[in-house]
Amino acid sequence: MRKFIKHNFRLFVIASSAIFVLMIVWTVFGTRHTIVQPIEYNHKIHVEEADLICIDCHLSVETMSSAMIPNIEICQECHSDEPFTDSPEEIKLLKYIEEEEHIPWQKIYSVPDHVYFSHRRHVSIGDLECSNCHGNVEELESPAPYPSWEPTMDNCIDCHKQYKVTFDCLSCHR
Amino acid sequence: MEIKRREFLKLLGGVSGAVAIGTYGCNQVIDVPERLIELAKKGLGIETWKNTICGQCPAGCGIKVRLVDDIPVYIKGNPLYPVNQGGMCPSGHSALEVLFNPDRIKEPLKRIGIPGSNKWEPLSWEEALQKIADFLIKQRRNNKSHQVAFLDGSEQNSLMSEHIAQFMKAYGSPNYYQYPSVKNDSVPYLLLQGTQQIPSYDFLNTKYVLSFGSNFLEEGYSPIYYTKLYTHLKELTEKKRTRFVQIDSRMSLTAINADRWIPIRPGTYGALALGVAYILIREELYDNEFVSKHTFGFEDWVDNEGYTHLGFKSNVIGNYYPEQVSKITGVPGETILEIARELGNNKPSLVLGDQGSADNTNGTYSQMAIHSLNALLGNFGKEGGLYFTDQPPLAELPRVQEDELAVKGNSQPPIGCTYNTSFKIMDFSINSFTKNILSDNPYPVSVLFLYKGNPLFNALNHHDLAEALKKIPLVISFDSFLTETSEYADIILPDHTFLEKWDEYSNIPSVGFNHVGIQQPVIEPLFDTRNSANILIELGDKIGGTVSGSLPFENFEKEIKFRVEKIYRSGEGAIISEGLKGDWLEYLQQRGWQVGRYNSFDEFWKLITKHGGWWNPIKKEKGIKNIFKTSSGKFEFYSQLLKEWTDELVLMKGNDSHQNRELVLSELNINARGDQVYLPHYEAVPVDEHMPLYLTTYKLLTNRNGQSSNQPMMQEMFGYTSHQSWNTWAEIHPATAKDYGISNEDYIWVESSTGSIKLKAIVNPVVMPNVVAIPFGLGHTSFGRYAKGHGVNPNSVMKNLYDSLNGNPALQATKITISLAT
Amino acid sequence: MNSMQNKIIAMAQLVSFLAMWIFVIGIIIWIINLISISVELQDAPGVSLGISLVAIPVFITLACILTYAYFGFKKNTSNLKNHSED
Amino acid sequence: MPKKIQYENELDAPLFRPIYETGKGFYITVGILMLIILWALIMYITQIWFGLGVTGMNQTITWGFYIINFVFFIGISHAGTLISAILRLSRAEWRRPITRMAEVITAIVLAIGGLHPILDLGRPDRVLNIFTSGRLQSPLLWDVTSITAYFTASTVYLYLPMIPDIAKLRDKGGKLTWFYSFLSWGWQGTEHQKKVLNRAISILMIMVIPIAISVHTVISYIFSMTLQPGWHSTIFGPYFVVGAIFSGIAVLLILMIVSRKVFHLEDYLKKIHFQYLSTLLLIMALLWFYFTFSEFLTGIFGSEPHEMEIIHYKFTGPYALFFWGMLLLNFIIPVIILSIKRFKTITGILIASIAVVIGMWLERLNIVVPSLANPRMELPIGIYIPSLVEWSLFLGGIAVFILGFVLFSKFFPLISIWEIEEGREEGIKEVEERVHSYLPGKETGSK
Amino acid sequence: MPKWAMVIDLDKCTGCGDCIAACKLENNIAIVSPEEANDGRVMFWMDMITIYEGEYPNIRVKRFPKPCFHCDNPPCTKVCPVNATYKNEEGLIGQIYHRCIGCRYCMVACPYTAKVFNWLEPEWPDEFKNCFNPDVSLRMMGVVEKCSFCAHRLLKVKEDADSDEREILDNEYLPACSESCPANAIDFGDLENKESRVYNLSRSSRAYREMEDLGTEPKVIYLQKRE
Repeated sequence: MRKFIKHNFRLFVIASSAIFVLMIVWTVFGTRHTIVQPIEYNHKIHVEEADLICIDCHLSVETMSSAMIPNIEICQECHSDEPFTDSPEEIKLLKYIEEEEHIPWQKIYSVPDHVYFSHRRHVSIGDLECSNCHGNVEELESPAPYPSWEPTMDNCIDCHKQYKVTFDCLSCHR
Repeated sequence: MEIKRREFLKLLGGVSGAVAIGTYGCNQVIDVPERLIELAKKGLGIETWKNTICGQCPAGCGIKVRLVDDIPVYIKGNPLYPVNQGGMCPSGHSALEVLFNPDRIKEPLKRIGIPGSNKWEPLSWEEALQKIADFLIKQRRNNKSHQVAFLDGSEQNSLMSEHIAQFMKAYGSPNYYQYPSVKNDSVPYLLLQGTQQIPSYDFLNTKYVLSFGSNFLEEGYSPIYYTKLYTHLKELTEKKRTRFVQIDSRMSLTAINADRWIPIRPGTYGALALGVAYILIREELYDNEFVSKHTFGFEDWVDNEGYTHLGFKSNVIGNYYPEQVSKITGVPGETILEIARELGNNKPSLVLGDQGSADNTNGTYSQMAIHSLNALLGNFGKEGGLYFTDQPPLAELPRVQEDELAVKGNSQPPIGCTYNTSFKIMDFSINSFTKNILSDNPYPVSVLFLYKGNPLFNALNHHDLAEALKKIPLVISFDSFLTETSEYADIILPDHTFLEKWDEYSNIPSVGFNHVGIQQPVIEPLFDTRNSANILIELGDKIGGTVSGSLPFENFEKEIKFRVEKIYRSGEGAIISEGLKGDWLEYLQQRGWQVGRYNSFDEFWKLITKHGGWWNPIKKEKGIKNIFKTSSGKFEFYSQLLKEWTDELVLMKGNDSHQNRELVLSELNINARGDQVYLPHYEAVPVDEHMPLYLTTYKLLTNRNGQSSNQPMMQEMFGYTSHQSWNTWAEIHPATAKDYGISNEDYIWVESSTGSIKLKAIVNPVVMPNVVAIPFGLGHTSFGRYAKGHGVNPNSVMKNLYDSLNGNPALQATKITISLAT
Repeated sequence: MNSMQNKIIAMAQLVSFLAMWIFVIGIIIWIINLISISVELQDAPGVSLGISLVAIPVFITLACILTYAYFGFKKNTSNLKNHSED
Repeated sequence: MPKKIQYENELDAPLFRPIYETGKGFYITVGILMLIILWALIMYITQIWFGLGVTGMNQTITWGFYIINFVFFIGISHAGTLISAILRLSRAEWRRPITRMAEVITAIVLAIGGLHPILDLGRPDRVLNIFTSGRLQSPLLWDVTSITAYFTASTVYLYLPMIPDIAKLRDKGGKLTWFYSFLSWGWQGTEHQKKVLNRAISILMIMVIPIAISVHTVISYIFSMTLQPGWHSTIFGPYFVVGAIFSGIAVLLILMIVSRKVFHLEDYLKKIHFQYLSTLLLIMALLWFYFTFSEFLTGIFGSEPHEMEIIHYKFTGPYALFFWGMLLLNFIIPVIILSIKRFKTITGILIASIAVVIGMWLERLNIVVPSLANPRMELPIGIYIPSLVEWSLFLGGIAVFILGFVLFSKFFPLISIWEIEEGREEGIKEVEERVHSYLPGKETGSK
Repeated sequence: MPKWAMVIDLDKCTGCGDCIAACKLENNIAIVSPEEANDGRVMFWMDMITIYEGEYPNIRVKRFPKPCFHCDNPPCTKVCPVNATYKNEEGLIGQIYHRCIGCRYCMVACPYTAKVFNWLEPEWPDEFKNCFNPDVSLRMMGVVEKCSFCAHRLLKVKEDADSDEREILDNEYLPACSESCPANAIDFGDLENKESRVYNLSRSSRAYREMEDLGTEPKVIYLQKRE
């Protein structure tokens, strides 16, 4: 083996470096990089225990283009001073609330600014279920690390074709 | 084109490429309030609209600001607001570039360099105000309160001006001036009919409008209001349509939209008006009944001493026969005949005069001549004539309490007028103001407040003015930007932009009804700025005593509320809202129904701030008698007021001798003698040898008074009519251009006896031959990155000429010559 | 060694030859793809078809000519070898 | 130090010399050209970095040098293949020393010209959109296809007739033997191979001609498919083709003269060749003038206002100089030189050809810019001043062309050796027979 | 399917230029540096054309605003190599900035020179970045842009109409220029809808289109000045 390396050293170096580069490329592009939320929010418990539905917190889903990610203003309507559970996450939340600072949620579903996406259009006019795009969030015990459905143009078009709705450029691009 | 080809050949090296690489985009990084960016980033996109009043120009249009997540992103006209009814002008749209302008002053500044050096250091509000207050108190204690002057360049008749007046009066100084001053503009009306009010015109019911250089679609008091009127006219059916004839030496926006354009030599409008009068009189086309009943000095008349005085009629018949007039004006005799006959035969017909005819050394007399045509046509208090709006039922500010210091101060002669005693006709002349300051006559000025405006840029005597500003020990400027003028201030107290502040606008001149607009903040102040009104209140409190007593409001908003409450109680008019258009409102009121019942003032206030204003289209019936406040109670062709005041001046010289009278008249630059002085007549404009061409300037909608020059959008749009951006140009008639060997888009030197400027020539036949028309507004030497060093300022070559009767600058009087710049 | 080199060269020739074909086929696929798009968007499919009718045959003939030459030469060389052997 | 390759005793030694003997001149030229190309590259990078703003174009005149040069280069490319194909078809014996050069020009210039539209793109990074979502309806796509077709065709057409020569070089041995043997496709010069080769070539030359014509017609379509006055005319197709061949021949002549000097090919490129070609040039000049004339005639006769505006602008506007210059260089000079025997020397021809090349470039300028400078709407008349970047890229393009030619001459004979030999061996006999076959009387010679 | 069209009444239009400003503000149109402006690279989606007719002193100045005409038979979309500009079924000519490769063929093909090109990366001071209209995306260097009839407004209007199941009302969808024209000279609406103002105006005797002889069938209709 060593002999082999000695003999065609150059080849060895090239090969190994190539492999190394490949590995880096793999790690960077190969895997979806996951998003970590400030609070390990548990959808499941809120849906099942507190039997909430999506619109209870994502208020503007049916009325506006953006669904709105709820923040302390909404949380504190239920989570007043004493915690319901002994989960450390809720403690975190209460801390945010008492310090009246906003929870720095990370958006995981987002479209570029040259695309017009309206929840109202899709949910209240198009009668889509939230799960159509967001997967069954009710089952999630921790925030989704990455979108269950990538909002890319191809995906949009596929769905639009499938539902026989317009895929005129101007109906999304602005 | 010639030049360009040479360029093309020269540019084998391709300089332009290098340039393009070197300077691209206008990029600048300055700290923005973080919260704005944050809001903008992760906002929900919640959209709200707020109504307020536009402060870009004095026109006072109601605007509707679109806010997304509480950040203004778009501005459109307020469709309910009666003045502009949803209309807008370009500069209104660029208001956001004022609000977010990178060159705004963000905190109080103290000058450290020499005046004009533009070196500053920040200052805390407390420190600044204390400093000023101390100085003011000291002044007052030493009986020098009158040495405090206040120059208000806002030219807006908003509550602010009254507020300042109140403060100054209470403090004890007669030296509060507006510049440019609306009062000056109204001098002709004062002389002829004794009222200081600008008339409104009943366009909709008139058949024929003859406008003497009145560029009401572009430079008028409220262009958009007139544009709306114009549109209404266009909507009328063919036969009812009003015919516009525009007399102007340049084809202004109004002239373009008029049915006929009659070019005229600058400064000779008065002559033409009298020429028209000649025909009207000769052909008996004038309203005999009105003239005989309600005018004074038409026929020759005999006074108490038995002297016979020259009457308007014989003056006109004697001196203004068509041939003569056409020699003066360059308007062919038959044209004069035509317009006069049209004027006389399609009554009701209106005559307007402004800008073109007013901005000259003989402005007042020209305006008098023009206005006297309205008298000949009997256009007073009748359909399709002109009328005067009533005052809105706003509460007067509480009576000023004057302690003896104030009384003493106020009794001092104001220094803003010609002569050391006030020449009552004129409100303010920046020329005399400067002279008096420089000569400490009758007393020095120790404090000068500057509110808005930019006199150093606008005035024709900017060199002297600069000197004067240097001379004054303490100059305080309330301004949101560093203008040419505020560079000379010692302390700058940054004001809010109009989108951040409270104010109240009422009755824009020449707008045909009684209205009040509420200007309110649409966004929290971006920087550490304050509303100047509140600063005055604060200063008053610091000075204490009667001064604070005269402004008994904790802030300006309260003051406005106090004023508006009276409207609520009077129950007149209505808050603007859908469906309450003029005639419907009238109908309701004739039925004696109270329009809009509000249970409480709070409700009223909520509504008026929501909708943006209040109005009352119904004119109180007042007989012709009440229109004329002259001593004769009539329309005076022969202005007894003018006589009276000139006599006073003569007496001031000593005794009423011939040479004293001569002296006074020559000081007033009046060439006429005898009774003609008091009659509308044509005063020859000053001639200037070897300066063969006339220079006329005009203001574009994109940039009135050069105050939009710091807004890139307006700079780019500045010459949208001739596709000139960021640049001033000169319009020249092809014939003239040919004489001087100038072709389109060449660069030329415009030279007067006071200086010369280089600018691009646009050759097209929309100016009359021998006239060079240059738009005013560019050529700033300060005023932020977007204004500085773009274009040229035509006023910088103008001779320091003024209409000595009303003190207005003579913008059309300078003679020039041009040459091809190589 | 020499034979080795010859092999490599022959290989290279074959590869370049195939590359040529891939190129031509690629272009044809591209054109067809564009046609399908235009049909889908109802965006003047006729025109696209017209163009393709001209373009595709040209490329194919070119490819064919090369193929013909390629194999033409080859065939002959093999004959030569046979001659030399016997 | 490899062993010296023997070629001196060859009959066509002069044709081998440039390949086996490299002088200092070669390295200097290559060096200079490389520098120019590098500079052009830098300029292009600046353009990509700052955007097309670094060019002299503006909102009214949105097409400038890049499109002009695009048309110009593609035009030149017509020289070769078309001419050689026509000559081959017409069995013109004097073609033998010319064809190779002509074809080389085509191949190289076409590559350069074909890339110009990419220089012109505002977003070259998105050029792949053409493949993912192109529209064949757009004349630009027609170009893409037709130019690729023409490029492949002409390279093949250059390559196939070269195989025997490559084989010759291979047999000479030397460092590059492997390279030559790779390219020579095992050519042994057997009868069968000859037959195959000749058949292939004859098919090619028949199909190359229509392609060549179509390419330039299509390029003219870019303009004539729009509604712009001065462009929207049916004459454009043939007009462009004529112009193309015109400029092509000029360039061919220049190169022939230059390489004749540089490589001492006087013995191969005889005066007669130049005579013939320059006569062709003269004909083209006349033809070109005729087309130009008729184009303007239609415009002026119809005198549609916008059309007239532009014609007037061309005659008197800021570009008038270039218009009249074009007429001078494209028509007057060549006609005078080429029609008067005394001037029709090699130098005379060289001058004429250079004039024509410049003139044709100006013609492209006069087609592209004035029409854009005068928008139909009453907008201010635009002015176009090319920037440093544009000039550099133009220079770069030319440099690439010359470099390509030089390098080619380094590796392959500029004159087809085997065809010359063929000429010596069979040509004369064959011609004789052919001439006989033209003449009356019974068939002689042909069995 | 509606067919959006604009009617500009030149009898009312005073040429005040407000439409230009409104348009620039609404659509976040870049403001180029003065040097660029001098090179003739100013970007107006709505431009003002001025024509001088007649002899001095009886000159008639014809001044009219010029948006993109959204032709029914557009020359620009035909030549686009990548579908970046196209005509949708409501007759709007769309310009998709992220598809555009910047070949500027459409600009060349447009007889009305209605399109403008981003010669350099558009830049603003950070302050002005606050007051962008969030409904309109910013363009990038090297793409063509043009008047869109404020199509982004249509998106919202449509949404409102759909959510309370009704047709789009007349004058509900207005571009910025038409909305804020002080002379009410610019009308906008649906040509298919027989009740719409636009439909009626377009049939008036004064109606004409720019360069009808080209057969581009503009959907911007001008009404001649009354004499």
